[in-house]
Amino acid sequence: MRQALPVVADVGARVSSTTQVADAFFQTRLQVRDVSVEPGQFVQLRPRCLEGTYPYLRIPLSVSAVDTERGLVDVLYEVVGPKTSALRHVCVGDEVGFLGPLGNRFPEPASDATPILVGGGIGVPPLIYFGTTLRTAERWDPILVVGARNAGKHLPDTLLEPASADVRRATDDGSLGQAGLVTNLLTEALEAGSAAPVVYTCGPHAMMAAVARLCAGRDVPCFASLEEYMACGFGVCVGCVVERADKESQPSPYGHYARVCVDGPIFDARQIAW
Amino acid sequence: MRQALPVVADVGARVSSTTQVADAFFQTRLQVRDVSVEPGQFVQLRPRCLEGTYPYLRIPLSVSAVDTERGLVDVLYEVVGPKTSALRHVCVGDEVGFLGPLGNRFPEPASDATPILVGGGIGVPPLIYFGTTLRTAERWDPILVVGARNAGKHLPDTLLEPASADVRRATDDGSLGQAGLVTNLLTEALEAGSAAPVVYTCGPHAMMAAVARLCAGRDVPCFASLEEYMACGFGVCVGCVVERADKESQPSPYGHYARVCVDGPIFDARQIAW
Amino acid sequence: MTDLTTNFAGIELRNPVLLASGTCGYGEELAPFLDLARLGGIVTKTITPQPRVGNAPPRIVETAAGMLNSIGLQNPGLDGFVQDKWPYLARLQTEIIVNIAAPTADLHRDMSARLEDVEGIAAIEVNISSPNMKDGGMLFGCSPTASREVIAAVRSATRRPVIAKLTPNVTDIVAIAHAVVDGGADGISMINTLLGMAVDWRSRKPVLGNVTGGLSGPAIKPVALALLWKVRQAVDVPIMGMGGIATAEDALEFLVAGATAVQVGTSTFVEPGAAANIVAGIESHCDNAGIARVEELVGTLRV
Amino acid sequence: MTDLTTNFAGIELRNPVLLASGTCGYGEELAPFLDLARLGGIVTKTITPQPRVGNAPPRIVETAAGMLNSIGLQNPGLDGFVQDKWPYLARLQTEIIVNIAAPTADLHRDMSARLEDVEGIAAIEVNISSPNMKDGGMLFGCSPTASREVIAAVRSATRRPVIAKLTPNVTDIVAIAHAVVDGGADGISMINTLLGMAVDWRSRKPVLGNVTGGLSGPAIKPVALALLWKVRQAVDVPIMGMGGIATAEDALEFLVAGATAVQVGTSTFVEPGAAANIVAGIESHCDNAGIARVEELVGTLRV
Ligand SMILES: Cc1cc2nc3c(=O)[nH]c(=O)nc-3n(C[C@H](O)[C@H](O)[C@H](O)COP(=O)(O)OP(=O)(O)OC[C@H]3O[C@@H](n4cnc5c(N)ncnc54)[C@H](O)[C@@H]3O)c2cc1C
Ligand SMILES: Cc1cc2nc3c(=O)[nH]c(=O)nc-3n(C[C@H](O)[C@H](O)[C@H](O)COP(=O)(O)OP(=O)(O)OC[C@H]3O[C@@H](n4cnc5c(N)ncnc54)[C@H](O)[C@@H]3O)c2cc1C
Ligand SMILES: Cc1cc2nc3c(=O)[nH]c(=O)nc-3n(C[C@H](O)[C@H](O)[C@H](O)COP(=O)(O)O)c2cc1C
Ligand SMILES: Cc1cc2nc3c(=O)[nH]c(=O)nc-3n(C[C@H](O)[C@H](O)[C@H](O)COP(=O)(O)O)c2cc1C
Ligand code: FES
Ligand code: FES
Repeated sequence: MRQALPVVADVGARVSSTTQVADAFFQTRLQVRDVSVEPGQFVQLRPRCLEGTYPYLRIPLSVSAVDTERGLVDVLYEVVGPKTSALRHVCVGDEVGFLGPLGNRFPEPASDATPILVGGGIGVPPLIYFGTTLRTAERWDPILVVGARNAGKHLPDTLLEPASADVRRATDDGSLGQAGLVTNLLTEALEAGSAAPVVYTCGPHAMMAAVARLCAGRDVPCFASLEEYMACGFGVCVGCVVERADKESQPSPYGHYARVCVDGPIFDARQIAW
Repeated sequence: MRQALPVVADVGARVSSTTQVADAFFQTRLQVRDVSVEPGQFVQLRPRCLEGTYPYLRIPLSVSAVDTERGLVDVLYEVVGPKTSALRHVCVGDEVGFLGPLGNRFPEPASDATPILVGGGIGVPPLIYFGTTLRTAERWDPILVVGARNAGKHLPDTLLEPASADVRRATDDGSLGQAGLVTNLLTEALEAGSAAPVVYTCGPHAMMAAVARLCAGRDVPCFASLEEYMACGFGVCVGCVVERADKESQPSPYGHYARVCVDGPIFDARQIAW
Repeated sequence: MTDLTTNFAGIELRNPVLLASGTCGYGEELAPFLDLARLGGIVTKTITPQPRVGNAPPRIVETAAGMLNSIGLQNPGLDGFVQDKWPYLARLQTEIIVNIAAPTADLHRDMSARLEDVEGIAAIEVNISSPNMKDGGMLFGCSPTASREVIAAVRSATRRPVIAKLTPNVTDIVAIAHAVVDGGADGISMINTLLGMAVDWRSRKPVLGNVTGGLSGPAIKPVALALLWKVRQAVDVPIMGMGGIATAEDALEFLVAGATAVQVGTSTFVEPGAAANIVAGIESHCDNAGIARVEELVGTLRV
Repeated sequence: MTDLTTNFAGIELRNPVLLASGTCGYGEELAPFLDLARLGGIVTKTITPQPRVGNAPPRIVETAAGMLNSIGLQNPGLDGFVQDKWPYLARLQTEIIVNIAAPTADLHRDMSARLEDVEGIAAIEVNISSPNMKDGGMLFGCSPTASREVIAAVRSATRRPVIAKLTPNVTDIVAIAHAVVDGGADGISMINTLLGMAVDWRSRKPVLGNVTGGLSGPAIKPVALALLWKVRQAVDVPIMGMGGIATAEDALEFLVAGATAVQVGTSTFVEPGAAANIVAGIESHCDNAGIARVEELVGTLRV
């Protein structure tokens, strides 16, 4: 499962645009030299306007698109607090600190597999990048299942289309797509009998736990991209841990916790104590 | 000496431009409704991009120009730390919190007086506004004496001209104007025998102390605009005090300290224990 | 609409938000910026038996997400307060808590006795926690015995609620809390500032004229919450929580952690209307969360 | 060019900047970001006699200009350290200080004795100050007697310099400093984190799995400087200062206030190369100020 990962760098990236793409969702495009990012990896950003000011820690964000030739990396984020708000307000042309790429990548599906990407909320961005690479490879036709509280929390089609020709949506309130949870849509997809389904999920913890349970029940492989509060993002603080399910079989001196930032963020869902 | 002061307000002001006017000096023009500011008063600014982030306290800045009709207030500042840097980086069109006007004003000179304005470093901005109002009143021809470490620390002529037709400069290193201290220029001006000179000064503490001493020695009235670290700017924290010279004659329960933000920033120089 | 009224040690507060001692003077300077009648109350700047001129400047300096102050209890003294400051305060439509400090337990008693004659004071807050007082304040608040004595002295001289204001600069704040309750405190307020210092390395000098000062502002909120929660579990008297409160959410965190009411300090300097905005914010957050009475929230932290 | 070499309790440091315990692991994770040989040294993450899995997550949360952590001393234990971590550390061209903690004074002695056999350790730092250890750490560091006992136990088992790491969460840090010097400490490092808490008011739950945690980062710098200066005046052993150091100017403030060397903690998370940048910054500031040897600056604060 482990593939070679690009080298991490702590560099400056120039903001080439920031666009409001939905309700509280913004997309910032960063110009950064010689950085390659694999699908599922994330970066730690630090708006320079915050230097010498605080919030102190960086902003961990998944990468939602990469244009290697032009040296562009996109992040897609909801403005929820001071740091995301600061990022949104960085003027075009100004620099942000860019530490990355960090973490592991989504494992590539078997060539005959049907990838099903299940996302919710701010978990959708890494799936967009992953779906896009799958489609570009022209070997897979990923299904993208997306849930959100209401229509306003959904990303627009234009952002999702590069990742999947088969986007299915659910909203809690029925204001867009099917009313209800993404797990219903996932059940449907699995029951439709796609060949060798493999599920990749990223979103709120409760959603991923439900997806993991559902897959485990049907023996469908499932990979989840986890999120935890992060300080460093490169493994040194041991702050971002999650509990492993396989703790008995892992009498490692480090115990039964895995670091999301370097051991993940992507885990085989069966490894996690949901 | 006390004149009626405009009402204080805590409002939002829109940044209409930020220009680099010299070395590390920037001028930010703020669009703000219905605020009038008297010469010598200051404002406490809070870039909105700093809200929810820290530095926590506002930035006290003197007003360097006002266009009442168009509702424009200029501040002129050196970027010396995180807050002034943040102000400089506010995008045009974004809001900054604007608390003001604060403090007292430069007292108007007698109609037959010759105002001599003596400024150094970041003390020049309030003198620009004051000189401008004096010239606009067409009753006075203020002399403006400005000192700085070197040529790069001097403001350009275009900014000083509205305040005085007679600008005299000194630099510590002789790179512009006379080599040496502003006090030499002031001595010259006083010895040239202007009619009824009145000195107004704002700048580094040591400079103002020297100016005050010089004036006291010649019985020339002198008003100094002081600076202290400020928290509130409106008199409540009692943090920005300076020692009064007249402490014996002031057995006030509050002792011998005056608050720069409300009792000043402008004081008769003889009142201060330099 | 959520009921914001709060009973603190018998004092009926319009809402649980007060202005903290030393950050609102005696009310006057803030009146242009907010309607003090919209607050739960105000706690006046510490008064001492005699007037004090305060410490030499500089008295304040900004630090990361906070500030240091070494004002040094500049105040007009008890008589000056009663003559010059009280008449204005007495007219305000809000609860006035008078904060006192003195160099001995006896002087605390004398001050309290004298204040007994002043009509309209809601409670006495006893500052046994100022780091800027060389002859009292934190000197008392660092010792359970001295804390108990001072509070007992005040208790003996007043029928009003007595609130002991605690310092965070101690090993065992629970011991101090027990001591002040033993001494007769009806309530506790916490925290006063943390001891701090700023240095100018170029001049090799401390920034503050007084060398050290008290640290306040958002930087200290986590410390305040931890200590509040410890004290909440140990004593039964109500607590006024403070330390870095800047938003309604901050205030709600203190309520959940066990504060019956909160005080807003340093934030008032940055945003003179902060406390009123916090009241409005608490109301709308509680409304949205379907909370009928704000008092329901107090001490609901589940660990 | 300013001479940055620093003698700390007999240890010859290339410069006075080290990485703080718990913020640089055992060196490996940081190697991609900075040349560890450019630092004065690194202090390894606390090791305990047995491996520890650490506390339940969440273990960290950001606060104003700082963060709370409740890692809980996750570590591979003494044997795991010696077998798995030491070989890498031993090859680094920088001084390695090993930080230890244990539930009893005897176990501290045993650990120190065992480490005596490991070639190349520059000093032992004794963590009597962790707020995240329920069976040691701050429990010792809050009591002069217990502090003295633990340090004396370590002292009796090692010929290496012993550095006692102090907690700020005490009433009288000078008493603790005297106690560790009595116990035989060759140096002091300070400060460990301040006790703190974060609350999620909506869920009525503490944010950290462990309820409380330790506050670090720029928010605590003023507290660290004040306590450092107090201890500097009271004892003669050298002090490693830390708490919120993010820039070279911060580090210089600590030196002026009395630290012979400094440790950089939380800042490494934000800027993995922070410590190396601080070394470079100290050098250029001192050069510009015409300071021949950085040690000239130590304790030069004029009050
Ligand atoms: C590996 C990783 C990838 C991420 N990718 C994205 C992304 O692509 N798009 C996106 O919008 N966000 C993403 N996030 C979350 C994002 O980092 C946070 O929303 C952001 O840091 C919040 O900062 P703030 O100052 O704006 O808000 P804060 O005030 O810090 O937080 C606002 C709210 O979000 C919660 N929160 C903050 N950080 C986290 C976290 N790490 N995990 C769970 N809850 C948190 C807080 O508890 C609070 O309730 C990712 C996080 C991680 C760890
Ligand atoms: C009434 C008043 C009017 C002012 N008018 C102007 C003005 O017109 N133009 C201008 O450029 N600046 C002016 N200042 C100073 C300005 O407020 C500070 O430079 C600014 O707040 C620094 O913030 P910072 O975060 O950028 O830097 P910081 O990192 O806070 O400070 C950088 C350096 O400046 C020093 N400093 C900061 N604030 C003060 C202060 N109040 N007094 C003395 N030293 C200080 C610090 O000690 C430090 O050495 C004025 C200050 C006051 C009190
Ligand atoms: C400038 C200033 C002056 C203060 N003066 C007093 C005082 O006179 N008496 C007192 O009990 N507390 C005083 N305090 C402490 C505050 O009341 C409060 O306990 C502390 O600042 C923490 O709250 P905050 O972070 O909201 O400011 C003062 C605080 C500041 C910042
Ligand atoms: C995530 C984290 C883990 C820490 N772990 C330890 C530890 O294991 N042992 C120890 O003595 N100190 C530990 N500390 C405390 C630091 O070494 C340091 O004393 C403190 O963080 C203050 O410095 P700073 O503000 O530069 O981080 C830890 C701090 C952090 C933030
Ligand atoms: S965020 Fe520091 S180890 Fe993962
Ligand atoms: S700044 Fe608060 S009284 Fe002047």
